[in-house]
Amino acid sequence: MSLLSVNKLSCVKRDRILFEELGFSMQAGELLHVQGPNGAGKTSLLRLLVGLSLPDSGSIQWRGEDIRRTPGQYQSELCYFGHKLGVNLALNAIDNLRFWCRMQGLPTNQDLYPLLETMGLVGLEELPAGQLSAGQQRRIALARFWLKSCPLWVLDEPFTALDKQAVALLKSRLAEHLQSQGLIIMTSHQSLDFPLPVRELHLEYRL
Amino acid sequence: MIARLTGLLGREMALAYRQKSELIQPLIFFVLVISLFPLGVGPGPQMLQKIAPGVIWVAVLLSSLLGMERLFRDDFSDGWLEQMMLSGLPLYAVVLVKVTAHWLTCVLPLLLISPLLALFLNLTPEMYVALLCSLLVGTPLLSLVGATGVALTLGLQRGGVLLSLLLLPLFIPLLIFATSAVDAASMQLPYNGQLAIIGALLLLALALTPVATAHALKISQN
Amino acid sequence: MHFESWSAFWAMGGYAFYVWLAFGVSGLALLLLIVQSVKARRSLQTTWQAEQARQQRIAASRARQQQNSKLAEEVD
Amino acid sequence: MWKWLHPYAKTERAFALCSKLLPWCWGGAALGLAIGLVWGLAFAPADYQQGDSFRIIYLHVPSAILSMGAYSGMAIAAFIGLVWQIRSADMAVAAIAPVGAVVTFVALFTGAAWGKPMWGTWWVWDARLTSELILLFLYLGVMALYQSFEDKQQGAKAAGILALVGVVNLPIIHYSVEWWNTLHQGATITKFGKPSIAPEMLWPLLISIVGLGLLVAALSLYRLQSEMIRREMHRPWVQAMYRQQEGQ
Repeated sequence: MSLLSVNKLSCVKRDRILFEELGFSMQAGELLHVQGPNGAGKTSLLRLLVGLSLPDSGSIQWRGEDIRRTPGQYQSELCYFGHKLGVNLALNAIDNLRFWCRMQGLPTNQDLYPLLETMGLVGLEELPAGQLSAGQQRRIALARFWLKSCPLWVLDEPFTALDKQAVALLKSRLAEHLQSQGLIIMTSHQSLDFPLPVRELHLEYRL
Repeated sequence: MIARLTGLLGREMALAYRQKSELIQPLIFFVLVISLFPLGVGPGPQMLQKIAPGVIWVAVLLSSLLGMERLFRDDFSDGWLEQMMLSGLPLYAVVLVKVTAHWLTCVLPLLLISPLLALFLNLTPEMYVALLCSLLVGTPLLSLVGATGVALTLGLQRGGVLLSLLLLPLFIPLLIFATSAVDAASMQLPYNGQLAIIGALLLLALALTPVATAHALKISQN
Repeated sequence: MHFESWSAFWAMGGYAFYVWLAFGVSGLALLLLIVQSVKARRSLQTTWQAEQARQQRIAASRARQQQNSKLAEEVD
Repeated sequence: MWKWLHPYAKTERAFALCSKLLPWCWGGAALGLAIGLVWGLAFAPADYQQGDSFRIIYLHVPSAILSMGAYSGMAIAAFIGLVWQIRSADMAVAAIAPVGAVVTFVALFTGAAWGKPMWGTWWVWDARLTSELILLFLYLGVMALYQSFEDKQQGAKAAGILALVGVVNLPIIHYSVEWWNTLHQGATITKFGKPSIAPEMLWPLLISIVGLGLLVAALSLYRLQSEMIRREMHRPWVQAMYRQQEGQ
């Protein structure tokens, strides 16, 4: 049985139809790579999928149940990385992650320094995030995928502003997640040269 | 769930501590506005005492509007709001936590410097007690209704002036009852009636505005 | 008719200024609202026409692009 | 409720319904206002205290009633839009607000013009005028909020929530202002006397209320239609309608 299924989804933004009657379903261990030109509705699709915005018609089902019925349950099983990072610029990396963990109900007594070291943020743990570079801020936000273990990952353009090292790190993490029967939906303008099977979904720019 | 919500509250407090100067500005504005009135209408103690309740409450309304945008603006622009909405916590509870934090960090200081105003505007002790009571019951109402206004103007680039336009008419009943409570105290009359009405309004707002705010936040994400 | 003559009617028992001011301004306000509504509806049609022209431009540009790529293929 | 509303959830159907209702509303409005106002201005007897200045009542009371009525209509539309997610209901909020604002302005202006001969001043902080003024602010808030949004769909939803918050607040504002007014009674000079109104005076008043009500309905429906066209300009039904109009 498919974990996530999308039926006849359509999205209208400012009277422009982004996509109509979109449908697909995903099983555990699959990666869906959403592609398309700028303005085709990739971000809108991801925001619909996590339940941040509501579709004009159609439904999204997680484990056979409409996500609007039990949003809390669904959202506790997903981790979202969007255009806006959710990293407060006045707080430092440690605080940003610790408060996120507390909000998610994850254990907060774990030591975050080793994780930040793997993220390449050694020595920058206690600087306000506003003083870090764009790529470093994104690394703070991406560290969430090491903290929360949940089946569905949704990532919107995770590779932008990251250096090669960070891209490789993230890719290996994504591969790890797929192997442990996780589910990934992501957008990226880069092609994913991935050792694992990747499903692709193309969105056209419609007028 | 309680632990998760107190975690959120802790974050707000930590943020407020980091951004102390931003919190102090509305406070200075408040004292400034109050001290303009004696300069404008003359320093006669009788006159000041007569206008004091209205002046203080109008100043409270205006200065609370200044800090109101802090409620959700940063969270909206840096994406924390999205993360909160996807945390699985009920959104109205999150809103309540945010409002509580806002009241503690932005409004409580106003209450703390109110003795100063009692001196400035020549309030009698009875009037001061009444003022303090009305502020205690009335300002949470301000924060609750204000949160709805802020959430409604979130998607807009410049919501500042619009926010005051939306909110000030809604604050009129509060202004009327609160000032009349202080007025009554100045005439040595009982003022529990006014306070009870403000309390009832507070309860109504407590029941309704978190839901409205949560809904407005959802719209801002569309 | 309550009034004895037209002039008495216009005089409104001495309150002419207030009565006719109230009615005049109110009528004007409602009339302006009607005019504004009708104008807005008219301007929608022009917007629609502009939109049609835009769609045609897009279609034309698409056709040109396709033709160009075909030509390029033929050259190859 | 849902079963009855459902067919009109489609904007196209709602548009057709508006088209059907509109001629009746315009006609009724013209007829009602003409009869009511002419009767009130020329044929009704003068008030024994206020003389002929009381004839302003034939505009003031209808507009005051309808300013509240339009606000409730707007709030009901907002509620329907919120609960049942019907697009046309959201649009109705944006369509009614300017109409309501103008009617509120009329109520305020006629109140002031009536107040001058009665109280000797244009503006008195009388309970009714004050609540009308606050009502105008509420309308302006809804309009300003809607105007500020680039995305009109989002704007209409936000305006709807504001309208609902306002409608909960409206009775509170009304009673608080009335209470405040009695508290500061010394400041105001007189209130409108409320003698039992004679039937010859009442009938034209009722007719003008109906007439103005129909005018408000007609204007709201007309603006609602414009709103529907604006928001669904790319939908086939608008295309077909305009093509047909151009073909003629």
